[in-house]
Amino acid sequence: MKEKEQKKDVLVIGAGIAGIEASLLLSKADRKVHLVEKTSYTGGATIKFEEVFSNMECSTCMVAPRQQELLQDNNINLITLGNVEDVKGSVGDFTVKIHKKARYVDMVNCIGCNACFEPCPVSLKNEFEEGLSERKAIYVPCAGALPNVPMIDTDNCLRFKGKKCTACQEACMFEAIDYNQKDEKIEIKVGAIVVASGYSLIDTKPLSKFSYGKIDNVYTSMEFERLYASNGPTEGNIVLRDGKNPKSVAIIHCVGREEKGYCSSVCCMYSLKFNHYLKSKIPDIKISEFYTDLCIPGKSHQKFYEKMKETKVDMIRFNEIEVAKQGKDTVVKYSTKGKKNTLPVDMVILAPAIEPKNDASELAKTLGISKDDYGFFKEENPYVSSVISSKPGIFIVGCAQGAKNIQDSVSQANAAVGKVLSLS
Amino acid sequence: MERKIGVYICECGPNISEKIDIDKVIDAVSPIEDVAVVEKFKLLCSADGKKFLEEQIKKNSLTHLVVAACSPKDHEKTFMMVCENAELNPYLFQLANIREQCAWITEDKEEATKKAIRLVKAAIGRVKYHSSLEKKEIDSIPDVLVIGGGIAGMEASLQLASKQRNVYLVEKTSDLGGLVKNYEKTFLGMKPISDIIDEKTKKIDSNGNIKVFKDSEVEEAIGFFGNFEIKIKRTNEESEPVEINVGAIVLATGSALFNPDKTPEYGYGKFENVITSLEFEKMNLSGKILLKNNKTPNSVATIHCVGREERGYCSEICCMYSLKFARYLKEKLPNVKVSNFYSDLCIPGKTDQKFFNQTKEKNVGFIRSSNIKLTKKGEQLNIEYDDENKNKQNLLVDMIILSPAMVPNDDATKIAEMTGVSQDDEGFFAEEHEKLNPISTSTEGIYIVGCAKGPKNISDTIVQAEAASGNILSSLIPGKKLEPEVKTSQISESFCIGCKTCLTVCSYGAITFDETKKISVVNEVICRGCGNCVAACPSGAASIKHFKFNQLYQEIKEAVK
Amino acid sequence: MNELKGGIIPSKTGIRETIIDLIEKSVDKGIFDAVIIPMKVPSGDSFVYVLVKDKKLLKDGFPLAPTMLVQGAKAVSSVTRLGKGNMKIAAIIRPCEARATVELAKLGQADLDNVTIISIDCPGVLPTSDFLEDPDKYLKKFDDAYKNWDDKIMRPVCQICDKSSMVTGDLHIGTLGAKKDTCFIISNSEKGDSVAEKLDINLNQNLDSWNSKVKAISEEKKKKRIKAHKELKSTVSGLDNLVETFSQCINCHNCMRVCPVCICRLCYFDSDKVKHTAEDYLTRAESKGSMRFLPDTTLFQMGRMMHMSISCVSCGNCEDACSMDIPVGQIFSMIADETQALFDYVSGRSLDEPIPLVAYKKEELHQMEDAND
Amino acid sequence: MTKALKLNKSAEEGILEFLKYLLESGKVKGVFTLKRISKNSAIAYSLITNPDELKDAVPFYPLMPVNAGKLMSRFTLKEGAKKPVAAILKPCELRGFIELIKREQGTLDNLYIISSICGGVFPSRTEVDRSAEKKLPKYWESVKKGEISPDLRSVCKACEEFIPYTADITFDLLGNNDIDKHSIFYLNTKKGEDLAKDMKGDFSEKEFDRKKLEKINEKRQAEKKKLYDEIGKKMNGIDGLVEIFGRCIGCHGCSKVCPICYCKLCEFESPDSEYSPSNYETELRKRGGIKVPPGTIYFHLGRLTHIGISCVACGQCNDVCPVDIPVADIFKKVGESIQKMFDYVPGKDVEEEIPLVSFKQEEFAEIEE
Amino acid sequence: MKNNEEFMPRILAFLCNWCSYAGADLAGTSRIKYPASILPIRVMCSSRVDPLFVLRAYLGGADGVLVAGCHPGDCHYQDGNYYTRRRFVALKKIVESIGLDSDRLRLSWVSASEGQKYAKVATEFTNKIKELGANSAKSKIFL
Repeated sequence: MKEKEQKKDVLVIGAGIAGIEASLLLSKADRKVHLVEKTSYTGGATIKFEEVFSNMECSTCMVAPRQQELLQDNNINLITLGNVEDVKGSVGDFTVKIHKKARYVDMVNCIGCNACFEPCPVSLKNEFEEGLSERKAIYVPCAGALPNVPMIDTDNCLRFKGKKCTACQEACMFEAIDYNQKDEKIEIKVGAIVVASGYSLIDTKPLSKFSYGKIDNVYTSMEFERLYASNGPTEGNIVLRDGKNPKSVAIIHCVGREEKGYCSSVCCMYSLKFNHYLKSKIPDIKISEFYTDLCIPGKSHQKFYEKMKETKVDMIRFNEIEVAKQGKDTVVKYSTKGKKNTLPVDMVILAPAIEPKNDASELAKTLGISKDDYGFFKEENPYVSSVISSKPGIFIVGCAQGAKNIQDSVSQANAAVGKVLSLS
Repeated sequence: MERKIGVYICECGPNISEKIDIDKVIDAVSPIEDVAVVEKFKLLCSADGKKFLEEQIKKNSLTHLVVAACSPKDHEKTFMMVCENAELNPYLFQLANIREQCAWITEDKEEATKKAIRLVKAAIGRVKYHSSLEKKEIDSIPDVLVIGGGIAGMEASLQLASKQRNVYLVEKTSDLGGLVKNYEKTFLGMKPISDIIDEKTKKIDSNGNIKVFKDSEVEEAIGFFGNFEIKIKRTNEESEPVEINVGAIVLATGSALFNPDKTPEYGYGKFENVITSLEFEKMNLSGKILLKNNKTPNSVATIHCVGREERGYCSEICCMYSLKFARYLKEKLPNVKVSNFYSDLCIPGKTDQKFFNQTKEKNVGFIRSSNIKLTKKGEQLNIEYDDENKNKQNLLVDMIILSPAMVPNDDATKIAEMTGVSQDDEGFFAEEHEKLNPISTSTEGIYIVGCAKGPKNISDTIVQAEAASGNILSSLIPGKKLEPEVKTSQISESFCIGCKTCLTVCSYGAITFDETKKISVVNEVICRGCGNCVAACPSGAASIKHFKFNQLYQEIKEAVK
Repeated sequence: MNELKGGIIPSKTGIRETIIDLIEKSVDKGIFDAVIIPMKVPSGDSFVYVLVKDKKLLKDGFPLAPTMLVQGAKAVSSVTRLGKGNMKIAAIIRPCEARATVELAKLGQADLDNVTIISIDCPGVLPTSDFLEDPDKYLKKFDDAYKNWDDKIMRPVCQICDKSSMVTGDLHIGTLGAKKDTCFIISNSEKGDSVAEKLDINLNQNLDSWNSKVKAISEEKKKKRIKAHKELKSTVSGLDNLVETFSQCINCHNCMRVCPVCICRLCYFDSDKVKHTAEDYLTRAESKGSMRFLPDTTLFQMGRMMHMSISCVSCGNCEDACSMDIPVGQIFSMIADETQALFDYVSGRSLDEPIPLVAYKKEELHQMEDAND
Repeated sequence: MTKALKLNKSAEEGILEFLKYLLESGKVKGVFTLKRISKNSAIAYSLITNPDELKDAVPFYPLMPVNAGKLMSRFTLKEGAKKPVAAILKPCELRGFIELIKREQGTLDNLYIISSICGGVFPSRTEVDRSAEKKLPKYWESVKKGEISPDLRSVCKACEEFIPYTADITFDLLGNNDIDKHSIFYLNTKKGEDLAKDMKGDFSEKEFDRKKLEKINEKRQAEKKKLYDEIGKKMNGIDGLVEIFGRCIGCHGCSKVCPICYCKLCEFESPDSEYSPSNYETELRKRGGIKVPPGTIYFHLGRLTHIGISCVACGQCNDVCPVDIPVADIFKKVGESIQKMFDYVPGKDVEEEIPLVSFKQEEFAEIEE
Repeated sequence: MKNNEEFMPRILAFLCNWCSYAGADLAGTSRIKYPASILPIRVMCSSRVDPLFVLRAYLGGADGVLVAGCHPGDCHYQDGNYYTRRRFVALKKIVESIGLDSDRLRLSWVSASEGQKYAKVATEFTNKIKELGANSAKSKIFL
């Protein structure tokens, strides 16, 4: 009986650190990789960080060379602004339909000179910068984003709202801007799929006790990352919305942990990292870390914690906590060891739980793989392998499978590649 | 040979042409010796541009190419491809970055032009001294050596073994399974561990491509990625070592437990019925949870974080298995009173907290405590401790289980030295890059997985084993040659004085010492081309391809002229 | 040797100025782009060679410097070893330096195509150690000695130099036998001729007075030389004497480093070939009960004789640089005369003579063979 | 407390008797020391195997024809000594040797190092002009008194490292008033004790007089300050350097005799350091003129980057410079300044890593302003 | 309106390929302005920068020499920049204690995301050099 031939190509969903590493490794094995990324850029969440714990390595230095490699790799077909719409078939022979939104900027002609931004009359909050800075309707999320090719945000571009604006097109010397570009439907055949669609932070607004959105100087961890980023909205200058440097900061761990019912495993460490951020920019700043249980597994992490403690950070274990206004002041009201306390601070940073991307369940449906109680993609059996989904030939890696740090995400990415390559 | 250098300046639309007076640049560099052609072009990275360059190289039969355009990060590869297509060795090309670091950083056109001229001159000066470099290709052996027959080692072996690839699995004890085989159940889902091990063992036994060496140790491992020579010796037995050749090595040598003797306050070894987690696992596996006097305990306490302070890290899994112990106990002795003495609960991962909550529901006590001290009180053990509010408390129990920190195996250092893998401050094997290469080591072709590189649970261990195989399967492909770095160091035999300075500074063990000639030798297959040894060498005996003395020196010279 | 032709030029101010003027003129006329010429160092107490292009700097040129620290041949070699380049260069050096330069050219250490060697009647140079004691005093002493051609204060080898007016370069400035306020300019090559022509110097003038004076001096010196060598021989020849003579050598190899014709990048005597194991040294010591360490000082010196005495120009730089005042220079000049005589060779006499040890004649040196009949 | 051996003989005789004993007892097969080697009483290092030859040995003669550290390296470079050999080295020679060992240029195997609390040495010149002999009596007087003999090398006068660090045996000289009555050997190591064991003489526990040595050191420091101030004045900007090094003739004698310079071929004599015609053209365009051979200051600065960290300030380079450039004075000052940064004393401890081939993760944060 | 008399220093900058060169590029792509005085020389790792190169540049007449690499701990080649740092402090000290202007030498850590910092360093350093004036070694003939 003749076995039907197995497709060798691989689909990787998500061009975050896990997706990039998986793709590069597969390409190394001479596999053709279709890397589908929802946004217009690669690097996922990792490139939003200035430094990564625990060795405080510069994130861009770490990832940028890999992104470059990715773009120059002939085995890898990067599909940005792409969305996997339909997956049929089974291991060894999947048929995948991808909807690729038009960028309206020609990837080949554009040389990334950014001349088109300035003339664009529209300006709105930059999502990449967590709304802390403005962008135009034609834009790249941040300087140094890769691929360094802007996109047109058709929801806001005047032209796509029927106006007669051609400002960007006139500014472009390379005929790179093409309003007539159309969305594409791409169909590919692959033998295996690696899902690295990443995570998002829970929306902290509903958790009213933290007053996020109500009190100006309450930030989410991701906002703060951008505040510190030297390529971010303030060029790494940690300032409050009124432009002043904070003198005191409260960092609150485990925001939403109770609600979600799990520990997101990285918050303790990155909160400690924030402590380092703050001290390095504002040496005499007063920092209080509000935590419940310190979760710092891993051989190098406790050392880091101890180093941070030397900087005189105030570690407070809380039972209940609340952020409120008291007169003009922002205060943290908390109880510890039964006692109630109040601490006025200039700035509050929340470390919200990590949860699956909002479109995770949709993607799960499309792929036909199951989710766990929390909406993360479910591994068939952690003791067989945590990267094997419920469906043969589809592998789940990175935070899409569960909250984890970069190292573990990359390990899973490599593992998935191992799985893919040992299929057939 | 007569040099004919072609210099091409990219206008990059307005990006360069508007900021730099390109014609001035052309005038400035045209008279330079050996410069055959100088031309500008609208956009050299465009399809037309590439075609144009290719034709130019051929038409003028250029021997060297200089392109003044954007950053090498953008288009160095692009233009090197152009060279290849035009049958010009791509290393006879130099890119002058007059955009990112010239045109775009100043409004002063005059200064920008001056700088551009210098940069182009520097590139010309440099390129004159470029020499053709060829990609090296070396044969590689697809077979793999796996050291350690625990979960990690078994998993790696299974995934690696195939028709074209043999795996040699070396286990120092007499059977596979590692530490884990002493456990009854996993903590996730409380599944029987034996299932996992038996299944893997069966698969391995039935796999013709996996050769298992039990009661054996690796005695010697020399060579480099793709070509390691291995000697395997049977422990406690006088026999000739088996010699094999492999392309890669997986270190899955596991870990050991911190010895509680070093923390006398827990009275381990002093008092009866104080046992370690491993001892308890064994006891539990035997089915009989008994005190020394063969009575069943009415109360058991688990003490977390034993040795954590001494070791300086959290061992990640103790909290979870301590919870598991509580479940064992409750299953086997429903009425036993179980208490956990912990400092911080470390239960990361999506399912761990649920497990904790479930355990709690089985009225298991959790006491956040510090300064624990054990004393004997009659038959019982007395736990003295400070509670959260630093109040002195105590509790009497029949049995105490210590959850000691995980530590590297005794032979970790031996193995590290043998393989040239470096160890971190804790003595675990060190990753090449903590994040992007968590499985590789600074010695290419040697991978580290499981608890040998730090404490972790079974599931993560398996992932790492698979990750290692991912790395190996993608780089050691049967029949495919390896392509090591081209721009590597070399050491001149006649100039080397053998002071080993270069060896000391090399992070990759790429330099070895020829004891007979008493000189250093670079293994170009291992060298990554950082050039550290070149700067370190006092005799100028070391040099590095494409960043040779003269190449950089001419660049400097022209720049400061 | 064919008759040299030459002319007479005015020299009112003094020979140094005359030479500088000559060079300046040539530079103006574009005959030369740059000049290798001695110059006073900023500390004012020594002279080194400088390659000069800038006319202003040329003024500080100091031909006929009282000392010779860098042998001019080394200077020329340093500038042209890697190629003749695009500059026309004049080298103002002494006869022995010119001869060494010729030797270096033969050894591929200098490319003379673009170099015009201009030598000068040489009164000798001062021992550096003397000069450094009181530079100003000794400069004056030197100039006086020069005027009346008195060599008593010069280097020992200079006192017995019979080639102090030997013309091997392209041009030569002769002061011996010149009438007041004039000097001779002698050409020894087409290069020299064309320079003279461009400077409108008539080269067909009478050189008799120079020739006869030079002849007289060199004959007298020759006698002195032979005598000196004889004496020296009696004191140094024989192994004991030799060892005695070199006993103070501290292996600094300065002599080799300053020697114009020692060209090796890595001297044989610094190479692994002369390094032995502790055991070897010990056994050697045991054979005599005691051994100077490092040994082989004499081997080193004799090895050098073997390697370069054939090209030695007796400039005396080695002796001058010897920190232990060993009369190396004199010894080498003695040896050199003998080895060179073997092949009727005079180092640096002419570019066209191959270095004897890299050439041979079928019929020669039979006297050295065993009688075979 | 270290063991000490005392012989009731003057230092000169004492050391010779000791060496004689070593050779005769067969405890060592060779003795490496200074010796008169010729009629004109030239002093040179010698390897002595026959006890009778010791009669001409002058172990503590205040001359350093060659830095013996370099010689010991030569002696053990190819292969360590197989048979025991005793070497009498001055502290800076010993330190030079240790630095070379760190660079794989020798080994201590089977070597017994005998050093002394050193009174310094004369410039080699004094041997050339035969003045050394005349100066000796004055020298030993000042050694006894622990004073600085006026005839010393400039760097010896300013030397604070006159007590050997790693010698097996230290001979008590400087500041010991009774050296013509008796000889004292401090047996610092097991090896040292083994050598002296069975020697006829009185053994005792004895520590050398730190306080006295401190006093001596103060004088040396004063001298050093003088030396540094003097040379410091000259070392002033590029013009200062041109003043100092302008007359260098590039003979590289300084590097040749340097106990640390160990390269087969000095980088500054390698092809990379040669000027091509176009280099010269460039230089002329820039400067109008260029000294030939060029690269003088580059050579000296470059040599500093290579060996400054290990310079033991023995002064050999001063002695051999044909144009009397105070190389040693400069190298001592500059060398010390970098050694201080890593608080590194060259040759102090063979186990100590050379700072420039090692690093600490947390250091010199300030350098990156 | 620019004063042509103004002295524009010539500063050589050795940049490591992975961090500092990328950082310098980012400064450009972000259109951050800094003086054109900086002449970048790309090396794979700052540890390739032989102190002798710096010396040659200095004595060759460069008004300043900048060496920039990855932040300590971030070296693409594990620990090259730690050696760079030691060599550099030693070199700077040598230059200083021999009486030359060690302010003409500068070491900086610039990461790939620090376009801002690179521009800042470039500007500061240029101004510093402007204070110091031109490097007189340029015109010396007895070097």
